[in-house]
Amino acid sequence: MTRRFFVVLLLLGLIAIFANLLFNYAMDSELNQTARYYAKHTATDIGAANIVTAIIVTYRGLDTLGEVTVLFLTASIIGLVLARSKNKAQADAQPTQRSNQHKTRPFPSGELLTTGSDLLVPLILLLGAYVFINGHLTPGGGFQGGAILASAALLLLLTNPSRHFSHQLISKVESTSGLIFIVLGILGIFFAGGFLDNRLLPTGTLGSIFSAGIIPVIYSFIGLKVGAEFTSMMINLAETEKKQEKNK
Amino acid sequence: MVNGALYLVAIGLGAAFLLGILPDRRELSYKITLTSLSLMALIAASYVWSFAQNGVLPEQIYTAGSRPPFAINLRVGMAEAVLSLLISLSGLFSALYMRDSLLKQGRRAMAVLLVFVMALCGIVFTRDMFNLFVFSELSVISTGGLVLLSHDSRALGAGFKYLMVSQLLSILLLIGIIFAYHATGTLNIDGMAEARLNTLVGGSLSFFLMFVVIVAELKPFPANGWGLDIYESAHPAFSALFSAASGAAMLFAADKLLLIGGTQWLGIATAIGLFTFIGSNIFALVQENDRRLLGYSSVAQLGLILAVIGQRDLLGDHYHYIAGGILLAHAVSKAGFFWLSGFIEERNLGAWASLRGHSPLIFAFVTFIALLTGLPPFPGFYAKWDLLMMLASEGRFWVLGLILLGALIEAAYLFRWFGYIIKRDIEDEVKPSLLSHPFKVDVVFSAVIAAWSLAYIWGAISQHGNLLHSIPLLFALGFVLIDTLPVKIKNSIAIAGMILWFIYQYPSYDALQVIFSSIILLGGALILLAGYHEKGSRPGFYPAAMLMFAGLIMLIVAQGSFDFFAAWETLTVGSYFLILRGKKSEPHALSYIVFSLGGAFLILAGFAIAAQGTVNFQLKALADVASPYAAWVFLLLAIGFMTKTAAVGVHIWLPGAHAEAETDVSPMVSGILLKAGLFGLFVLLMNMGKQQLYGVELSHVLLWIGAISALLGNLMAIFQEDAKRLLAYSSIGQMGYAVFGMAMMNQLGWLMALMFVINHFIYKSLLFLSIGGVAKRTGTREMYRMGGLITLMPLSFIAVLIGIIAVSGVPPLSGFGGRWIFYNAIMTTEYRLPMVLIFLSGPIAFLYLFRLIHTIFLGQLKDEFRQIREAPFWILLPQMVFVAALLIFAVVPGLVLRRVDAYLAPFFASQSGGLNWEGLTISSDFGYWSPVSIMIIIAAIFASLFAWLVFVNRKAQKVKQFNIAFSAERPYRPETTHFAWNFFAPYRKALGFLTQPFVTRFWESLTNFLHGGAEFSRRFYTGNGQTYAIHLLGFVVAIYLLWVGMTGGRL
Amino acid sequence: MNNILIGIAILLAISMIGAAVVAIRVKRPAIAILAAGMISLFASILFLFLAAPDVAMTEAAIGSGLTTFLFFFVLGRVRGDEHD
Amino acid sequence: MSWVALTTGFILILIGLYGALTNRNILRIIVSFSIANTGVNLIIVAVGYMASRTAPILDKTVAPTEALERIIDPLPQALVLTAIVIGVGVTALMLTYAFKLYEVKGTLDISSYKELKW
Repeated sequence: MTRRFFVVLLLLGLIAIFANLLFNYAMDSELNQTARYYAKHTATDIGAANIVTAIIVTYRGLDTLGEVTVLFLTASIIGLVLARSKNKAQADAQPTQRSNQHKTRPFPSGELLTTGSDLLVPLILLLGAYVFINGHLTPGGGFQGGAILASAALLLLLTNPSRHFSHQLISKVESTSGLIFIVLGILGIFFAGGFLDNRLLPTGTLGSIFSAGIIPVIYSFIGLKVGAEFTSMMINLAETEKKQEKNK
Repeated sequence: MVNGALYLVAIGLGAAFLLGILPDRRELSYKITLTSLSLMALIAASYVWSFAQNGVLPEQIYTAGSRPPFAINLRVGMAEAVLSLLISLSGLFSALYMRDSLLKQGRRAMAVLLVFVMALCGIVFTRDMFNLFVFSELSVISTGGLVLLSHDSRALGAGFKYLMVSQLLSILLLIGIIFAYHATGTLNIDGMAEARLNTLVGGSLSFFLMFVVIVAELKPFPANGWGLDIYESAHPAFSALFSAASGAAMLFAADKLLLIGGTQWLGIATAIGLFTFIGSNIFALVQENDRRLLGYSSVAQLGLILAVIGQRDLLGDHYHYIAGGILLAHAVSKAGFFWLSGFIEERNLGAWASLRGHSPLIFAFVTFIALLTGLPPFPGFYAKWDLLMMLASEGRFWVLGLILLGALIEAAYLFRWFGYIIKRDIEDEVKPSLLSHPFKVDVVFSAVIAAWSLAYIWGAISQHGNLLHSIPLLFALGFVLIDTLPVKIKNSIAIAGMILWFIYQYPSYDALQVIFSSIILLGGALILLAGYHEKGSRPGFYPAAMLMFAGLIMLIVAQGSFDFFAAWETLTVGSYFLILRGKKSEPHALSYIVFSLGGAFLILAGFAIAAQGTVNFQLKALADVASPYAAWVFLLLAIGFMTKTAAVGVHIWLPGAHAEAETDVSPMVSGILLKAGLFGLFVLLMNMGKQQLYGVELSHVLLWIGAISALLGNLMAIFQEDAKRLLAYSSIGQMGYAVFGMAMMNQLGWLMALMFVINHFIYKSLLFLSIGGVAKRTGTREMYRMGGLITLMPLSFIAVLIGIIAVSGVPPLSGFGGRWIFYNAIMTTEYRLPMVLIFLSGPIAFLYLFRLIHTIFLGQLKDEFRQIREAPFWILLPQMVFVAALLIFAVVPGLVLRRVDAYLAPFFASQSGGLNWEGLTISSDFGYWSPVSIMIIIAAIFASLFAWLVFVNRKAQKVKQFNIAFSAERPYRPETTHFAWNFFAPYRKALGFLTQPFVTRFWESLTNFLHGGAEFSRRFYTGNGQTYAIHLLGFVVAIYLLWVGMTGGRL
Repeated sequence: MNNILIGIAILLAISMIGAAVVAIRVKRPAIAILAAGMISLFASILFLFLAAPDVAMTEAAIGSGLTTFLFFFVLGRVRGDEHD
Repeated sequence: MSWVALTTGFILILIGLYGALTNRNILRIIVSFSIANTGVNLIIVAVGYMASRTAPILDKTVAPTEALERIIDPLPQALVLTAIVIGVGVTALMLTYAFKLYEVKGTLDISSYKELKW
């Protein structure tokens, strides 16, 4: 109870800070210097119709590199942690395995669900690809597209929990995309204005699919990478779950 | 290197990604990891090199072909280069250290490590606020992953606590960033600074949020339980990285942020930093877990550096030198400590005793302690010196005092820890199996090498000259390298070195220096002769002893306050190691080092206040210190020096330290080391003379302290049963005389003090050696357990006899000369009351001195000692030389004193009252003294008395030993049957109240208070992650209230 | 038009806050997770109103979609400890 | 509009933090943090919002030349994208921790993970 009291007391302090921020907030009526620059120069310099994408992939590309690294890290750590517990679970499971054998597939999915998902998955993948390839033109991009890709894997996982995914493949896709991202960034230093400069390729005409230099390329790889990372996180979590059930 | 920072980031990341593509072969992955970490370090090193060579301007790196603030930019200057080198090197070495764990966990773990190092470098390089956030999140997440490398299952809980707190922090940080962006229209840190974020509406509050989060990442006390848990439970190599690299990166982030914040935030940063520094150090005092202690110490150091960052407004050009020095010292030493902790099986400080027997590792430990506590010649020493000088010149005494207080507490627990290593029992005989991890030892030694290189570099770029260019110091350090040689060889080298140095330097010494340097170098060499008695290699003795002598000899030639202080610290540390060698000296050595460092810090503060910003403040300039400060300077310096002379009040370290020391160490620390304090007082009084504070004449106060020390020292000596302890207390009294003499501030007083310097050196060395020899043979120092040794140890007897005649100041030996000058001196001053005390303490000295002869050499011989032999030759030899010296000095004191008298005369030109030196006779206003005739007269009296005794004793009857009778009393303890036990019981009844250990009790209750307080309040760290998050929120709110209170929330 | 939008936004806001209170008070973690996912979903609608379609898409796909599934994966794993 | 979002954001943060600091179940602590994160995202977007302007996408309705007057600040949106992704990363990591903690001790009560203290 004292804990709640203290927390409320401290949150009151935080409320004071927040209230201060809130009441001192005044909505801008003009774009500030940074935004003005983006509004003026994105079309000509970058050639991307979606300014948010231009910022994410080019102007603040280093942030984005960090961002995909966050996912990479998380996926790696989850793999690391769960690999350890998987080993342990397997070791624990050894003696009792025989008695549990009949439980290996507790919930066989229905035929309809399996067929339906088999049909849906390619469509979802296509949608994902569309989202990240058009990231420089319309809302959406690598992250959203990647998440959509991962949802395809999720669907497969839900319909058939014991499906085996190739960790090897996922990890290769993830790492290759990451490496290409970096290499493209470094090429920017030599062949364009700097790290992650998108003008490695011509900026093209605003609004067409082949525009904005290498933004679509990078964003596609980001999409692949993000998709692979989310997939790997989910698979790792799901697989441990299976092991655990087997264990019970 | 153009765009190097980007390549560094790209290599780290690229290698992490590459590991995923390559076939999963762990050895290969490990090699790639090491290679890329080395490449990163190489890039950073090339930056450092080019900045050091060409001093080029910081490199601005733009990304995306656009200028900031529209795109992210990085900056690499000298500071960034050094920090990224530190980060990548500690990453590399930790990766080497964690080899087994990494190979076991596979490439994912390596990738996480690479990203961690890359992210920390990113934090250092970036100039964009949001980018800073991204990199710090990366470091947080990879920390969350790397914590799991630990073998300790509790690490899991620690990692979760850390993540919880980080979530809280990132929420606040994001809010801060977005409102700061809204206020300034830029995310660029320099842009925000330019826009003066603090002055904008809502801006100051958004700055507050960003600032408080970055500071919270530094684990400010007390909202830091989460950080401590990581230190305690993570893999030691990761803790090393976490302490050295993460801390450095976040400090640099705080530094960048303060660019935006402006001066009002500097004060808050200082306050948080100092609070953390002191609080964490106090908590560390009661820590028994080694890694948690290191955690507290890390946090404390980060706090100290934050405080330094908070003082940047006055540090100017020296800011990077100072903050960098402390930071690098902290990082290298902490990494080294954590790496070392990997060799220790159990997690308590006592278990570190298993390092004993691995002298290289002990040397590493010593290096790290010295580096961390900022002892010379390490960077922290230069940095703290400059820092405190500047603080004092701006009148920021509070900051100065608190820094010194925290540093003292820190030194206390670190040296206590070292004492455990040297002295604690090894519980089971299992020593760390070092050979099974040779590469780990290499990693530890890379830190040692880094430490000494930093010491050299900081010396080279300091404005005070490089301490590592000092020949005595190098000579002493050289003994570390040859520590495995047999003792005979090392002893010869040491003696030869000291004598040669004396001959080489002799022409440049003035009279005062000649006296002190002969005592130090020649006297030291003489005492060293006793070392030939030792067998084997006597590991650790020579580096320590030579360090002390180096410090002493550097002290007496120092012209500038910096050199003086560096020498002072050197001799303090050397003597500490020397004292620690005694069998039971662990607690005494600790109290010695704490008092000495406390005294040293007072001296430092005194110099800092006196210098008022003058670089290379000369000791002579003490004379010119102006009025408001002069008295305080005098006070600080005097107290500081008197901790070394063990004046009453700060004397409690001495008896134990001197009594427990080894046979030949006691004369060194008593006969020679104590003179350092006297030398300091000489320098002080010579330059500052009389000072008044609130109308009190300070030299008068000294006079009283001297008199009381003389009285109480002697009084306490008479109640001792332990012969060496008796001599030690007697030293307190003797030093009291010397202080008294100096404080009289006249020529005779000073002459007498110098006479005491010489006399005390000779007879105290003599007595300690001979009593030490006796103790060595009998195996005890308790006098009542000896007796009747005169026939078995005649030479020792003669030595003690001559020694006590000299001490007691009866004719014909030199002690009398001392007294004679002394009484002459007192007659010239008007301080009657302290004079009475001094007179009183004279006879008291007889009471204890005669016991040395009476109890040890006369009386009945004990059964168990019937077979013992005379003391070893090498211990006797110096004694005989001392006896000869005493006789010579008794006959022709003018040999030395005449020159000194002449040297002193100019200081007292206005006063009359020097001595006249005519032939062999010396005369003053009150009488004359002719040593030669006195000697002849005394010899004649002695001869006739002796002849008479022989004549009378012709018919004396010999009595059997057991021809004694008890009056039917049964003694309750065996020693009470000895006639000499509790010999002065009647006096104890009369005067015992004076020897009550009031002072000891005072210091004890002070330490108990600190310990008890820390023990009680550390329950604040409940271990619950949620509670830690609440602490952190509390911290944020508290700082908010502090800030609102200070500024009204707005500028 | 604008007023209607603001009205809807306020409604959304109120239901988000309501859901948040439910999420931290409710006994069953599953409901808490669902409530959190709903908050995310409503937030993505609010993002659309705030002229941020990119953010809306991301929040919907990642914030409410994937995160919720991750929660459920873990919840399934630690079942048996639902009632704290 | 931005006022609504800002206020909601702040309230969500406060509720989330309250939940995170008072619930003892680790899973629910994580849920609470993710609510607070949503609140932060709302705030960031709301701070960049400008009345009667459109999304920062140049197409037929917004020509590049009139972008200066028509679009809202794109930067906060870019930041939020990053923040969302980072948020989900941290959440996933915390979930994994929860998972492991449960595996080791069989409980998700945060107060039972106090071996390290003082």
